[in-house]
Amino acid sequence: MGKLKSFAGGTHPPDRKHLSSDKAIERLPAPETVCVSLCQQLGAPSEPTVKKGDKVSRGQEIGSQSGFISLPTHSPVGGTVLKVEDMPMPHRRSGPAVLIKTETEEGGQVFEPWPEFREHSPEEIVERIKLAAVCGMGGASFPTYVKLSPPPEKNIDTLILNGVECEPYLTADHRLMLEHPDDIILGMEILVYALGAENVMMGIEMNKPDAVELMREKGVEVVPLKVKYPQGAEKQLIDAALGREVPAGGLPLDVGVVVQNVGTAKAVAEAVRDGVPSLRRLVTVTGLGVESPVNLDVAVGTPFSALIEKAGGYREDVARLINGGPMMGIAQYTDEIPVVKGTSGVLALNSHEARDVAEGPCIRCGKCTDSCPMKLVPSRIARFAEYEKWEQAEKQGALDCIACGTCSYVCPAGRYLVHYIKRAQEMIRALRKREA
Amino acid sequence: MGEILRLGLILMLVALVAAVALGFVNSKTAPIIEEQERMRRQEAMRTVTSSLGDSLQFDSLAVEGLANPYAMVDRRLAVVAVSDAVSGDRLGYTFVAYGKGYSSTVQTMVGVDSSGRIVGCSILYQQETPGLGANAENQPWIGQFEGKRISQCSVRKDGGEIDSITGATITSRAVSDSVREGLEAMREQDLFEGGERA
Amino acid sequence: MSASMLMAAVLASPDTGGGGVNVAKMMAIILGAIFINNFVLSRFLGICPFLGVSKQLDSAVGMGAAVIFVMTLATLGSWLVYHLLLVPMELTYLRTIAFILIIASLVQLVEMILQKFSPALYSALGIYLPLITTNCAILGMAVLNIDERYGLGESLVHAVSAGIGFTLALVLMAGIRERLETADVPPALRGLPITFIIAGAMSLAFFGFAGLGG
Amino acid sequence: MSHLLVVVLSAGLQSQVDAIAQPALVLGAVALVLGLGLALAAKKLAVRKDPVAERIEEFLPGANCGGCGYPGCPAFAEAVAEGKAPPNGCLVVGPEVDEKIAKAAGQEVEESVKRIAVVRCGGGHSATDAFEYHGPPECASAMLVMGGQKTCPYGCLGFGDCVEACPFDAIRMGEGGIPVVDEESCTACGRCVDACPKGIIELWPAENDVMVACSSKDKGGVARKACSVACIGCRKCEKACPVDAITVDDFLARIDPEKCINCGLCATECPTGAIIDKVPARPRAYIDSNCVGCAICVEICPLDAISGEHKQRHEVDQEKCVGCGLCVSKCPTNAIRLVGALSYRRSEG
Amino acid sequence: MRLWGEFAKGIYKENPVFKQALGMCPFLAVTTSVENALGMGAASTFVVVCSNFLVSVLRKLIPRKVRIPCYIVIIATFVTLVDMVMNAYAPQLHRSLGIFIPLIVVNCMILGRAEGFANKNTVIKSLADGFGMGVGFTLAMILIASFREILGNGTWLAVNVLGERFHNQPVLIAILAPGAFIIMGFILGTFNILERRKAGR
Amino acid sequence: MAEPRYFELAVSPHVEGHQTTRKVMFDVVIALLPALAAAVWFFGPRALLLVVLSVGAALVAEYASLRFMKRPISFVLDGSAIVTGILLAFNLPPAVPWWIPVAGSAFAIVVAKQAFGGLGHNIMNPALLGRAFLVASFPVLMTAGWIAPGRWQQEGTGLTTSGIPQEQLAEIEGADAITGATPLNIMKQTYDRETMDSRMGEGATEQVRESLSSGGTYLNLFLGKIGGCIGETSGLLLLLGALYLVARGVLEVRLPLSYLGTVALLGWVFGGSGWFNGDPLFHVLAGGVILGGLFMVSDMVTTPVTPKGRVIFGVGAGLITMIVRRWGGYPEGCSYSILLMNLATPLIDRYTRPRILGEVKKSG
Ligand SMILES: Cc1cc2nc3c(=O)[nH]c(=O)nc-3n(C[C@H](O)[C@H](O)[C@H](O)COP(=O)(O)O)c2cc1C
Ligand SMILES: Cc1cc2nc3c(=O)[nH]c(=O)nc-3n(C[C@H](O)[C@H](O)[C@H](O)COP(=O)(O)O)c2cc1C
Ligand SMILES: Cc1cc2nc3c(=O)[nH]c(=O)nc-3n(C[C@H](O)[C@H](O)[C@H](O)COP(=O)(O)O)c2cc1C
Ligand SMILES: Cc1cc2nc3c(=O)[nH]c(=O)nc-3n(C[C@H](O)[C@H](O)[C@H](O)CO)c2cc1C
Ligand code: SF4
Ligand code: SF4
Ligand code: SF4
Ligand code: SF4
Ligand code: FES
Repeated sequence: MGKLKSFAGGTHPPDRKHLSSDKAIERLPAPETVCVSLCQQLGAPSEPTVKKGDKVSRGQEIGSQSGFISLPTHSPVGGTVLKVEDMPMPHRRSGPAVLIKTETEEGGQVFEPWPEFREHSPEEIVERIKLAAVCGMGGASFPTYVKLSPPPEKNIDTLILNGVECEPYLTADHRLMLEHPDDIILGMEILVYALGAENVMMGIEMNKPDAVELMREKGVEVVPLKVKYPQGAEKQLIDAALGREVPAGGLPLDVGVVVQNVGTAKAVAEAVRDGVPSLRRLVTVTGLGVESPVNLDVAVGTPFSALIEKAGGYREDVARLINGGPMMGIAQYTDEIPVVKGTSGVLALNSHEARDVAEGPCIRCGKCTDSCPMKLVPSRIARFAEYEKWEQAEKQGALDCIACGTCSYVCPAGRYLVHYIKRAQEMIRALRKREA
Repeated sequence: MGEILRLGLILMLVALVAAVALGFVNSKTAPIIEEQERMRRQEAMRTVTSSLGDSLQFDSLAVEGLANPYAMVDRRLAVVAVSDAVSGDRLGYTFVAYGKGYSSTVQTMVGVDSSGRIVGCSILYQQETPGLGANAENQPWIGQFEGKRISQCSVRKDGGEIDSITGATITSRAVSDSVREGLEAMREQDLFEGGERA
Repeated sequence: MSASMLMAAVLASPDTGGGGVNVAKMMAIILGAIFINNFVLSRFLGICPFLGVSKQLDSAVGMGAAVIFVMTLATLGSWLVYHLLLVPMELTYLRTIAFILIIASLVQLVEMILQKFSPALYSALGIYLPLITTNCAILGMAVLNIDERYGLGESLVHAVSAGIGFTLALVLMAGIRERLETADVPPALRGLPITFIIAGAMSLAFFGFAGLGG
Repeated sequence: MSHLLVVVLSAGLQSQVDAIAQPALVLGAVALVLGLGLALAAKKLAVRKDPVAERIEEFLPGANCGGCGYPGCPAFAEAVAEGKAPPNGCLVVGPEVDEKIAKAAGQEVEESVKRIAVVRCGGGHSATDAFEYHGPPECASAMLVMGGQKTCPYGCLGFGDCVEACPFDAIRMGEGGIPVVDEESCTACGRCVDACPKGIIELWPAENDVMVACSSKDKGGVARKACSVACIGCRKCEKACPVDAITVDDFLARIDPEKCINCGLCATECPTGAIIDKVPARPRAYIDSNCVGCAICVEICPLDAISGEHKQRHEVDQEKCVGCGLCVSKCPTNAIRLVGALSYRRSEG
Repeated sequence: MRLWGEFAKGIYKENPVFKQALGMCPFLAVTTSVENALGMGAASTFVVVCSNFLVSVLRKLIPRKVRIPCYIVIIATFVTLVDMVMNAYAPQLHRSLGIFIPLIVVNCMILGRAEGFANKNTVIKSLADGFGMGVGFTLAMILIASFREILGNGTWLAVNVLGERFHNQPVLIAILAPGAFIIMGFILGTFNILERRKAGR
Repeated sequence: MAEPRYFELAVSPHVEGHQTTRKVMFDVVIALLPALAAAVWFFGPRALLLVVLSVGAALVAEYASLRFMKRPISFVLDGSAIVTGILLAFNLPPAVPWWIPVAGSAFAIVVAKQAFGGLGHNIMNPALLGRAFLVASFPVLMTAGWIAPGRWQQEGTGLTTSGIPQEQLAEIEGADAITGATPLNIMKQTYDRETMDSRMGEGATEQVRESLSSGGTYLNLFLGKIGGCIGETSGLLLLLGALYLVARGVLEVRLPLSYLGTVALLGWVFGGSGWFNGDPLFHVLAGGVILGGLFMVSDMVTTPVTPKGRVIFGVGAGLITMIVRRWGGYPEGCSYSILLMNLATPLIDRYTRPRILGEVKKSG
């Protein structure tokens, strides 16, 4: 087979995907109440358009788009609005949300189905994707329609579908590729059409040979990739697949590429073909802290507790609950929080799996430097951040960090490297804003 | 311009006063300093030649071409002839050897008898590292030179018979080499009697 | 002062008196001044700017360049005055006072000239000039050259090398201090104390050069 | 030329005087030349810089020692003028000169009231934790993880970023898990204010000894559950304040320092102890025989503690008086004095 | 009383070495023995007292623009005086202080006092100040020289204090350059701790 | 609703890698054990005693400084002080008095490490700075005290004496100690051959030449059957330890390779008495180059973190080592070369930042 493509740096955390990789996707019915966040996507939260006591149907818009980088929000169920207020969220202490009492899971098709998408212009398609509130399912929840509307001077020649799923434990994308290849392929075609791209390929890590084979059978050009974290990060994926370097501070479109997650492709297919907005997503519920790991198809707004219950409940020893994967996910202190569109996994780690190292001083071993996929010197940026020297941190490339966590993972001293760097990023951005 | 001249003149005035004061003090201290220096040399000459006799007479000896070939400083090798004050017999010589040590030019007062055998050495001036090179001043190290002849007068590492101070070979070498080279220069001028020829 | 007299004086200076330049001796002077008898780390000259201007690399480099420059100029001036004026008139005891005056005014003059004719160079070096006036490295250099009986050529080489040695120590120190900005130095030792300790450690490491070229 | 000098000298002067006159002439000549040069240089250099820097330079020794970290006095003066260096950065001059420099630099904002930093939170160990936090022990870091471990989203996280930030060692972490500011050392530089990610440190007049130590805008019940010393917005203090210095908004009391008379009544009324009163013991007003019975004080006293017949000597009800001192300054005959615990303000530890 | 204050501040509160880090070169270079420290201290004290005195006397006469050159000349004069006198009457000491005697000229402490104090104060006060600074400088030198001489040679003022064995095998580094720096670093650190203790109390 | 369940909150990532500082340090200790065994075999139990004293003093000093600075005492056990202690002892002549390693370790820990903020913050290699301190403070003891390998078996363990043979002690006062020759001492003397021959006449160097050839074959050099510092002589066992570290992912090979490579190259270029006739193998095997190259040049705390910086460090240290060996006052330049490059490490780090992915280097 020859040498697999990859990028420089990276690391190999034990992947533990076997816990759930052979569990077929199960559909979890919507719970009694769903709590729909109004900030599902990156960017501005949507404005609520309903109030307490309103009746809503499935797929109805309950929040309106409030800016360019923003999306509308739809109700994943039919029912009654119980309240509209700030509630705990997986990525922040609390945020605006709509609590809906579930009455029906019928309906949802709110737009005209377009079985033959080529009959419509790319602009119409992009508009549909926007109205259907499709955002990236790969983690960052970036509004997909924005990526599909590149500035005219940028010529997009390649679409890469991201089926890498390099985060340990997670298997939802894997199952998705095995179980719904046609939806993905349709979504892919729609995206290519919308972008007017010439090339399209799918990147898959070689720990999923079955998915590679299946996609190849279906005639998709697959780039098999070396198993290495963070192979799925878009800059690394583009580097590996095309040998193009996204300029520092730039976007994939600067090198004529758009990267979309396979789940996003499926959401696009459903929005265009079926006229259904993005209301559900696939979530891997796993970790040694749950009885029987599963891959679930759940409605947005379902509480984590319901997912855990479906996975057989907690085992004796649960130390940590995480929204997302173990490398980049966000720890939660309660399971009474809802699934959002960016929730790719719900992890319950027991005390043996969960990281528990006392932070010591950096011994300058250079492992973080050697493994940083962005070729940064994390130890130095983190030092500057720790001592609040934001300017120097910026000079060292703090803003180029993709927060993959590789550096913290490999650090023998247990330094909270990404954390410091993320803090630096926040401060630098805040300072920039203040100056502007 | 007037302003500038005024400033210049004031500065000049200050300097004038300073110079007057200094000139005055210098005229008082200069002879003392000179005397001091002379006494020190006299004293050193006496010590290094003490074994030659009790009442000695020192006459400076102007020998053409006697430059210290090793000295990094521009000084003539001033050889002083030592003779018995009573009989006037020449008993030996003294001279100052200059050798570049670790951090200074070491000055060694050397006394030789008329056959070219060293009868005494003492360090006149050195600024070597205290505890290392500076130990060259002390007995027993400097005493080693007594009785040595030209060929023996270098450190053991160089094949001679002088034990160097541990950790201070450079100083040891500076002293022994400068002494030897002084002696060699004198030998070239045929100042020694007897067998001390190449 | 006539040109021929100057020539005569320079020619009569010890190093050129023989035949040509003594390469080995020059080498010894250069290595000695940069590494072995480094002005700051072993001779204790110029400690104040060494402590003061080693906080940032940029200013350390500027300061170093300025020192090399002034050191050379001052050496030239003081050597000439000493050998052409003070020695013939037997006024060598005035050397301290004469040297310091020469250095002070030279620096001012250079500052003025730079500011007038090369603002770029002035902004790079000029700001360091005043600091150098009362830097004992410069006066020390002038006095050392006399004590060591260096000729004019040797003195100049000595000055440039010592300036380079000073710059080397200063730049290394600045790099280290910048790194220590983000180190967990015990509060009591932060600032000057740790700077002294580093200087000590540097000086200890420079012992490694002992004996080079000697 | 030098030889010429010698000739002139030896011709004109006796050899005895020689030893003195010769150096005088040489040095004088050198100095004259240099002095002229320098003066000329000073003139030519008239293109000067920042007048502020120049003024500052006046106060500096001009020794150019570099001890300040800047290459020489002019550079330091410039840095101070630009606000890059602290006015007391020169090691050579004493504190008096430092002050002058500061004034020249215009950095000393002539503040009439001394301010100190106060922490608007009394929670600390009295406030419950929502979860256990594993991460760098810094407030700002904890803040990034779900806003910090405290149940109260407004409260102090207690990792002491402010302690670290204070350049004057004026803050230390108190026993109760809340930072304590040393009034003497605090210079109101505001570093801690910037450092606190919760934004609960404020510069507060040092004279004001009563303050609300809470920042929670949660409803009473919620706040109470999160922290036993939270302000629950019950408005009792508002009612108790004799001078209407307190307002309650968003379930949080706020004292107007301008109006507050340090009487401490609000603190006694607060059911949760969210108001801190730093006065250990209060003095009492006492009216002596100079009283002419004008009754101005009766009007003034916010607590109606003074009574008396018109044109008779008035009396202070020692039970009611809180020693606010308002009456003292208003009395036309200087008949009122504060007695007892007079020097409380600075004597406490 | 006021005068005593001017004098005393130089000893601790405004000690030229420990508080102001001035005149480091001679301070580090000649403190290999207490005897040298005393000699250097005396010389520096003499110069600072005299220059303070003279500058203070002349402070009204010297125009601002040439004051620094004038001070330098004044200081250099006194330094040369010390140089000559020491050479005449204490040649041994003169030799061991070496080049650092002329370098007293550029000791920032002296110029600093001239400009920072004597220039603005009365003659008497300037004398007290100069004397205080000189004594402060000397005491500081004696302090570090004591450490260096005892550790590096086993003696104090040439008196054997740690026994013959130590004297023969002392911690040589203390009298070498690195020792000077490192000991100074720790002395300053200790002062910092003391200050903190005092402030923290 | 059931009792709400709370979980701990932590920053990402939530899984941990396999290395910890302590594991790294103890791996180094393990890697040094074979060489320690060799030292005991060649130089006697006294070598072990010195190592134990050195480690003990390092730990005590570490504990005391942490206590004094009110920092977590647990750091004492992170193993770094043990490594420092062992390496310091490895750099001592085998016959030094017992208090030498104690003084050296204390200096190394207190001045070179804790004064800078402890593990990870120090600028210079503590063990080497400790050694430099000892050399400057006790030049006599540190340049005497070589023992010929195996000699202890004939003369007893020497555990009780000061360690330096009596006949040497007698000579130490003000005079050269006749020392058990180390290969580099002999080498150094042959450099002076020209001067000697011209001064003393042909043949004066015979004695020296002889001692060089008896100084040992390469095999002896490689095995460590030769005079030298406690831990530096056995190249074989040091290499073994280093291989273990490489296997464990602790040792980064750029530093040692560039250092050893430079020494070999320059050894050939000017390591002989003329140009291009030196013996590269001799220069690598003799003296402390192997110990320094494998365990001290590679001390990550005091060397650059960037890949390019590490190569620069290795080359620079190799260059200085060889310059000192050839022209300097000391026979061996290894330790000073590392210390000197330590000083430059912040600068090297600063100027060798790798190119960030996608970064376009501005020209100029
Ligand atoms: C302000 C901003 C603007 C963006 N604009 C575009 C865009 O025009 N086109 C595009 O393809 N992606 C765009 N992106 C999306 C990023 O390329 C990236 O896909 C997104 O941040 C999620 O990436 P992640 O999942 O790797 O974190 C933008 C991102 C941000 C933050
Ligand atoms: C460290 C890192 C790892 C990532 N891993 C994956 C991944 O395994 N699969 C994936 O689809 N996206 C992954 N992403 C997100 C991609 O960079 C990219 O944003 C995404 O593929 C864009 O598609 P989307 O907008 O459809 O989500 C990762 C991002 C980062 C920063
Ligand atoms: C700080 C320092 C001071 C030294 N002082 C002297 C000295 O005064 N005299 C001297 O001969 N060597 C001195 N040396 C040592 C020499 O450089 C050289 O190493 C030594 O003379 C040769 O060593 P050996 O005597 O052991 O062969 C000093 C070395 C250092 C590091
Ligand atoms: C590969 C390796 C080499 C080391 N080399 C040294 C060394 O040469 N000197 C030393 O003091 N510590 C050494 N250490 C230990 C540790 O890094 C040292 O104690 C720190 O320098 C103290 O901050 C080493 C550690 C490792 C992992
Ligand atoms: S610095 Fe950023 S990009 Fe590099 S490894 Fe760390 S988290 Fe990843
Ligand atoms: S991996 Fe950790 S210990 Fe190693 S250099 Fe990076 S931050 Fe330092
Ligand atoms: S940081 Fe400033 S304002 Fe805050 S306590 Fe310290 S001195 Fe006061
Ligand atoms: S910075 Fe703010 S949150 Fe942190 S301890 Fe200080 S007052 Fe509390
Ligand atoms: S005393 Fe200040 S530079 Fe030397």
